[in-house]
Amino acid sequence: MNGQYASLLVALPLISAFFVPLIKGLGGRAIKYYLTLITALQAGVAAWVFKTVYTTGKPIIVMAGGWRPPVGIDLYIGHFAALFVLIVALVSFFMAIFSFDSVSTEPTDKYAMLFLLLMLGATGMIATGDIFNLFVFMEITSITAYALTAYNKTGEAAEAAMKYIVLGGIGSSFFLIGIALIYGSTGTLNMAQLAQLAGSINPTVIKVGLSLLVFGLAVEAELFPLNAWAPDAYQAAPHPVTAMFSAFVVKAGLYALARLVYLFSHAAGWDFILKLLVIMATLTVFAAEFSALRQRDVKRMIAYSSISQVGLIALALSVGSQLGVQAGVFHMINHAVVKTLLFLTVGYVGVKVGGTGIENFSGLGRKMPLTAFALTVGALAAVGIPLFNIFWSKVWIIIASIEQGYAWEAGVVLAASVVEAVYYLRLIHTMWFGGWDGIRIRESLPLGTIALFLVLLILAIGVYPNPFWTLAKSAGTDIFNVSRYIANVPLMGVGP
Amino acid sequence: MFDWRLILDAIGILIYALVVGFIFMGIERKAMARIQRRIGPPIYQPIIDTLKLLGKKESVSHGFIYNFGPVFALGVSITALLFIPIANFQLFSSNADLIVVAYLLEVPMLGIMLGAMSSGNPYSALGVQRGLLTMVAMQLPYGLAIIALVQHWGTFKLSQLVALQQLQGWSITVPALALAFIVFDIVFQALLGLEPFDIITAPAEISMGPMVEYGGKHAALLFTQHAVQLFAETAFFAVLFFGGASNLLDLFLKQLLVLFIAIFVASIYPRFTIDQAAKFFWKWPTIIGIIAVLLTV
Amino acid sequence: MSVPHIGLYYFGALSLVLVGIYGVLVKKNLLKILISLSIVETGVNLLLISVGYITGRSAPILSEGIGPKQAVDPIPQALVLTAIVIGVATTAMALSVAITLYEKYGTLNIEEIRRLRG
Amino acid sequence: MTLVPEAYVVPLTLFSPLVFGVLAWLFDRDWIREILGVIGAAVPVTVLSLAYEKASSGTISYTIDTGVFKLHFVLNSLSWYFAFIGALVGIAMAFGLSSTSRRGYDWLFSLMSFTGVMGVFLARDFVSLFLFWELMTFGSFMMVLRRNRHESLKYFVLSVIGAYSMLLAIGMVYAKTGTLDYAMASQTLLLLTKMGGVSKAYVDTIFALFLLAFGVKAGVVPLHVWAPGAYGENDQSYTSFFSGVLSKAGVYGFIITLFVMPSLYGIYFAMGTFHGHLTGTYLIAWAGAVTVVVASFLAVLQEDIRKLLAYSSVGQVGYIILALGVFNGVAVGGAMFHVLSHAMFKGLFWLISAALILRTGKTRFEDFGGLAEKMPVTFAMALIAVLSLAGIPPMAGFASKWLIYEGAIQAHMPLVAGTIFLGSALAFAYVVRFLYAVWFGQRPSDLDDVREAPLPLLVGMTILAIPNIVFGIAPGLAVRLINRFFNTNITVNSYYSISTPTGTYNALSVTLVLIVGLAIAGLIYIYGANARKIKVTNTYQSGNPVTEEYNLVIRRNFYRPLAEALDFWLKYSWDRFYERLANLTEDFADWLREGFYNGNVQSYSWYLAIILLILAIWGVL
Repeated sequence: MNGQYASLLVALPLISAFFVPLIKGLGGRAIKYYLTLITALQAGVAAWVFKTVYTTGKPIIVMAGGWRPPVGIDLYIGHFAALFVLIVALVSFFMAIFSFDSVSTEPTDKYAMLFLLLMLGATGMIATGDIFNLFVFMEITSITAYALTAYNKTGEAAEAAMKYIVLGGIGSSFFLIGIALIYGSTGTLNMAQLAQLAGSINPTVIKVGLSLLVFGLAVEAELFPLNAWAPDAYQAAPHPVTAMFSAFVVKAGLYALARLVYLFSHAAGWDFILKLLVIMATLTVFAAEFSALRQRDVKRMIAYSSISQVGLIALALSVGSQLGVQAGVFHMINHAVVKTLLFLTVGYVGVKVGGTGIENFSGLGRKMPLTAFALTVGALAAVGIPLFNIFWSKVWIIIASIEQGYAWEAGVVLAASVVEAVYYLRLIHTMWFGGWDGIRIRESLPLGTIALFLVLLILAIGVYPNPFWTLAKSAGTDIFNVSRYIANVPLMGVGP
Repeated sequence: MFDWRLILDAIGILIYALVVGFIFMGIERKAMARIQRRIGPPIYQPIIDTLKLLGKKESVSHGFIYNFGPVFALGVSITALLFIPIANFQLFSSNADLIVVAYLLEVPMLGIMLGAMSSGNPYSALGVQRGLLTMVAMQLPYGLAIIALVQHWGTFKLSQLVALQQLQGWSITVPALALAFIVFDIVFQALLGLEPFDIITAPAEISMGPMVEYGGKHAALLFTQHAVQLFAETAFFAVLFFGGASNLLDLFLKQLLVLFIAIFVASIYPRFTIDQAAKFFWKWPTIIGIIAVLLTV
Repeated sequence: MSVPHIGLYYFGALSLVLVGIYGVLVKKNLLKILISLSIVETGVNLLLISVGYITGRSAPILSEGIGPKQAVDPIPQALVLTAIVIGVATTAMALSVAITLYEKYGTLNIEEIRRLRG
Repeated sequence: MTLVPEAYVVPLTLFSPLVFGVLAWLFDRDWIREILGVIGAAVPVTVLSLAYEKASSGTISYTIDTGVFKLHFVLNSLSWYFAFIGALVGIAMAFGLSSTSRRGYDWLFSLMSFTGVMGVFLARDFVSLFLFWELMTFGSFMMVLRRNRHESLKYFVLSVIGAYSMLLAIGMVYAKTGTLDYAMASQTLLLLTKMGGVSKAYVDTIFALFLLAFGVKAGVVPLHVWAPGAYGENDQSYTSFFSGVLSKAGVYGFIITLFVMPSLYGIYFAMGTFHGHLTGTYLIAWAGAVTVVVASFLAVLQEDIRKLLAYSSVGQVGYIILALGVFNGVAVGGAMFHVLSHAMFKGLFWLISAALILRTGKTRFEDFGGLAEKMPVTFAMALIAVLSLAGIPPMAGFASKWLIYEGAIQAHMPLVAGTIFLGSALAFAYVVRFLYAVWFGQRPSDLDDVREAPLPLLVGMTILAIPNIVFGIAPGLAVRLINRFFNTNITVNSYYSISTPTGTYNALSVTLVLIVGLAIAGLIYIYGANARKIKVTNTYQSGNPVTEEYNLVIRRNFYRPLAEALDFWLKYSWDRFYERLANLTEDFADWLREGFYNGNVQSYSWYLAIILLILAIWGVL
C-alpha cells in the first residue's frame, strides 16, 4: 500500500456520495447506517494514513494522474494534514451517529450526500498542495455548507443560508482574483513552487494578490468583521452539522490561511499582513465573547464561544513564531474535541427537550444527568480551568503572543476570556441549581458513549498533555517550516 | 528561680498601690467637692466603702462569667501594675515593654465588659457599648502619643525609658513630646473615665453604666480594681512623661500632679455624647498626635 | 511569461467586478443581489482568462495549424471552466434558498429578512 | 524520615486531597464520604510533620514533566511553614465539614482547593503556580456557586482577573528571560535591569500585575469586595479553610514577589525611595494599612455574624500585608507569625460560627442570645478565639501583633503604626460585640432547645484552639521556625521570650504574673460572702416587673453611634462601584452585539467592502 492509496481519502467520500441515491430505495434508516459505515471507513483510511506519516516521518505526496507537480495537482499529506484528516473523519463519524435521532426532516438521502461532500471538501482543503485545487475544495465545502444550513427548511435556516451565500460568494470571488493575480505573475499554481518564487514577484502584485487570498480565506475562517454570517449559520444548521462546522470546516479555512501566509513569508509586505491578522484575530475574540454575554439561546452562545476560540487560534497562528503556530495547532485539536462535545450535548438537549433556549437547560442536572455532566465538563474545559485540555494550549498561546511583543493583544484576549468564564458559569449554575419540571428524560446509549469518550479525551489531554503536545509540535513545524515543505515536494524542473 | 526578695517587693508594692489608689479616689472626690464649694467625704472614704461592701452577707450573681468578669479585671490590673517600673523597685519590668503594659492597662475593660454583658441589664449593655466606643475613639491618639514617645527615645523598654529620662531630662521638656503630653493627657481623661468622657458610667443616664448590676463583693472587687488601675495609670503617665521616680515619695508627688490636672479638667467640662467624643478624638488630638509623630521621626 | 501590463481587458474585468460589488452593497431586493453576485463571478472569470492571454496567439484548441507555440496559455482557460461550473452551482443554490425565503417571509427585501440577529 | 520516603512527600501532600476528594464524591454514601474526606485531609498533615527535619534543613524537590511544561515543586522551610499551617487548618476543616455538610459535592471541591493551595505553596516555577492557583480558585468558587450565584460570580470574576494578570506577568517575564523558574527568571531579570536590557516601566508593570493578582486573593481594600459574599455564602466550616489558608496564598504570593524573586527586590531599589522607604513596599504598607482600617470599621458595623467575620478576616490579612510592606526584619517576622496566628484564630472563629449556624440555623445577631449555658464548650472556644484575635497577652494573636508594632515603629513608619493601634481597637470592639450578641443576655425563646456542637466539629475546634494557646505562651517556638527562612533580627532568648532590638516580650512571665493577679483577685472574691444565682431577667429595672418576652438586650445595630460618626465615609461603597461597572460592561456587550450583528446582510457586506478597501489602499501604496 504505497502512498498513492492515500488518494482514497478524497475518492471514497466522493464515490460513496453518488451511491447514496441507490441506497435510497432501501429506506431512511438504511441511508443513515450507510452514512455511518462510510464515515467509519474514512476514519480507518485516515488512521492508516496517520500511522504511515507519523511512523515514516515523511509526508505522503499523491500525484493526481501520475503527473509530478507543478504540472499535476498533488495532495500533500504532511504531519498536519494526516492529523487533521483523522480528526475530520472521527468527528464526521460521531456526527453521523448523532444524525440518527437529530435529523428528521424529509430528504435524508440528500442530507447524507451533502454530509459526505462536506467531509470531502474539508479533507481536500487540508490535504491539497495546489492553490486552485484549494479553491475548488473550498467551493465544495461552501456550497455543501450553504445547502446544509438551509436543510431544515425553516425561515431562519433559509435566511442564514442566504447570508452565508452572499458573504461566502464575495469571499470566494475575491479569492479567485487573488489566484489569478498570483498565477499571472508566477505562472504556477503549486504551493511549493510558489514559495520558491515568492521573493521574486513584483511587490504591488504580490501585496494585492496575497491580501485578496487572505481576505477570501478570512471570510471562511470567521475573522472579525467578516464573520457576521457565522452565528446565524451555526444556529440555523442541524445540530450535527453545526458541530462539524465548528470542529473542522472553520479549521480547514484557518489551516489554508496559515499555510498560504507562511508560504509567502519572503514576499514583500508580509509582516503587514501578519499584523493585520493579529488585530483581526484579537477583535474576533473580543467581539465574539462580548456578544455571547447576554445570549438567550445556548446554541448561539456556544457558536459565539466557538468563533472566539477560533479567533484565539488565528491569533496564535499569526503571531509569527514557531511556538505560536504549534500552540495554535494544539488549540485546534483541543477546540475540536471540546466544541464537538458541546454542540453534541446542546444539540441533544435541543432534540429531547425541544429547543435550545436557556430555559430548557434549567435543572438539566436532574433531568438529563449524563448530558448535563458532559456539557459541564465541556464548558469548564472551554473556560480554561486547569486539569482540562484547553488550559495548556491557552497558556502557551498567551505566552507565545507576549513573547512576540503582542502583550496588549494578549491582555484583550484574557479580558475577553474573563467574560467567557461568566456566561459559561451562568449556564452551569442554571443547569445544576435551576428549578426543573420533574420529568426525567432517558438518554440514548450511543450518544452517551460518544460524550463519555470525548470527556475522557478532554481529561486525558488535560492531565497528561505530552503525547498530544508532540503531535501538535510536529504538525506546527509542518506549517511553519516552509523550506522543509518545499524539499518534500518533488518538483519537476520546468520553470515559468 | 524564686528569689524571695522579689516576691516580698511585689506584695509590698501591691499593698502600697492599693492604699494609695484608694487615697487617690478619695482625693478625687474630695477635690471635686471642694471645687463645687462643698466639703465632700473624707479621703479614706473609698476604703470604708470597699470594706463595707466586702462585709455584706450575701450578694447576687448572674452566673460564672458574671463573677469571672471583675476577678479577671482586677487580676489584669494587678499584672499591669507589676510591669510598671515603680520607683527603684526592680519588678518584672525588664521582660515586658511599653506596648505590653499599654495593652494590659486596657484589658481590664474587657473583664468589666464580660461581667456587665452577662448581667442581662440593658443599662449595662449600653454602658458596654459606650465603653467600647470611647476606647475605639481614643485608641488612635493614644497610639500616636506612644509612637512619638518611642520614636524620640528609640526604645520600648520602660526601665530604659526611665533611665534615659533621668539622663537627658524629662520627656515633657522635649517640644515634640510636649505635644504628645497634651494628647496623652486628653486620652488619660478617657482612660480614667473622668468628666468630659465619662459617658461610660454616666450616673444620671444609665445609672453607673456597666457597674449597674454589681453589688456586694462584686462592687468591692470593682472598686479595688479601679483603685489599682488609677495607681497604675498615674504611675504609667509619670514614668512616660515625668521621668519615673527614684523613690516612692517622688513618684507619689508626680502622680498627685497628674491626678490634679485630671481632676481640674474633669470638674469643668460637661459630658460629651459618644459620637461627639469620637469626632472630637479623631479631630484635635489626632492632628496634634500626627504633628508630634512627624516631628520625632 | 511577460509581466502582464494592465491592459484593456483587465480594466474591463475589474470594472465588471466593481459593478457587481456595487449591486450587492446597494440593492435591496435579494434577486438583484444574487444577479450582481454572478456579475462579480463573470468579471473574475474574464480576469482569469485575460491573465493567460498572450498577444497575437489564437485559442488553445489543438488543430492542424495550432501548436503549443501558437496557442494562448491553456491553464487559465481550464481554471475558468471549473470556476464557471462553481458559479452556476452557487447561483442555483442561492435561488432555491431565495424561493424558500419568499415562501416563509413573503418578501424579498433583505431589510425585512432579519429574524436571526444580535 | 523512614516512614515516608522522601520522593513521595511532595506528591502525597499535593495530590492526596484531590484524589480522596474525587473518591468522596464518587462514593457518596453517608459515613464513607466523611471518612474518605478526613483521610484526604489527614495525609498532608502527617506527611509534612514527618518531613519536618528534612524540609527545614535542606530541600525536597520534585518535578512532573507534562510535556508542555516541566512543573517543578520544592519543599523548603518557607514552603513547609505555609504548607503545614494550611494542612493543620485543612484537617480542622475536614472534621468540621464531616458534621456540617452531607454532600459529596462539598468534599470534592473543598479538597480540590486544598490541593490547589498546597500546590501554590510548593510550586517553584510560574506555570505550576498559575495552574494550582486556578485550581484553588475554581475549587473555592464551586463551593460558593452552589449557594449563591451572584456572590460566586463576583468572586470568580475578580479572582480570574487576578489570575489572568498573573498570566500576563508570567508571559512578560518569559518573554524577557526565556525561563519560567523563579530563581533563574529573577537572576536573568536582575542582570537585564542592570544592563538596561529591560525598561523600568516594563518591570514596574510586571510588579504591578503580580501584586494585582495576589492582592485580589489577599483581599486588599479595593479588591476585597468578593470577601464578605464568598466567605459568608458558604459552608462555614469550609470558610475556615477558605479565609484561613486561601488568603495566605495571596500573602505567599506577596512573599514570592518581594523575597523569593531577588531581582524584583533588586529592582525595588531601581524604583527609588520615598523619604527613606522603598516606594514599592511603601505602597504595599499603605495598602495594608487602608485595608486594616476600612475592613475593621466595616466589620464593626455588620449585623450578620458571617459578614462580621469576613470583614475581620480581610482586616487581619491587611495586617500581614502591612507588615510585609514595612519590609524590615522584625515586621516581616511579625507578618509570618501573624500568618500562623490568623490562620489559627480565624479558622477557629469560622468553626464556631459553623457550630452556631448548624445548631440554631440563624445568622443575624438579633436572633442569637444567651447561648453561653447551652453551648459551654463552644463558648470556651469562642473565648479563646476572642482573646487571641483581640490580641490579649497570653494568646498568639498578641505576640504577632506586638512584633508588627515594633517593626512598624522601628522602620520609622509612624502613621502606619497608628493605623495598627486603631485597627486593634476596632478588632477589640467587634469581637466584644460578637461575644455580647451571641453568648450573653436574654436567650430568645426559640433557642431554648439548642444542643452542644457535634463531636467532630468540637475536635476541629480543639485542633485550632491549642496552637493559639501554645504559640501564645511560647512565641519563641514559632519565631525559631520563622528565623529558619527569614533573617528577622528577632532574637529568641528561650521558648517563652522573644526580643527585638527595641523591646522584649517574655510571655511566660506575663502569664505567670497574670495567674498570680487572678489568684489574688480570686482570694478577695472568696473572702466575700457566697453569691446567690438569679435569673437573667431579675435586674434593677427601677421597680417595674420584667416579663420573659420583654427584650432586655440591644443586639441590633450595636454600634449605631459609630455609624453616625462615620456616615460621611459610609456613603461610598466599593460594592456599588463594582456592580455599576459590571452592568456597564453587560450593556456595552449588548450594544456591540445589536450594533454589529444586526441581521441585515447588506451591512455585513459593507463590513466586507470596508476590509477590501483597506487591503486595496494598502496594496496600492
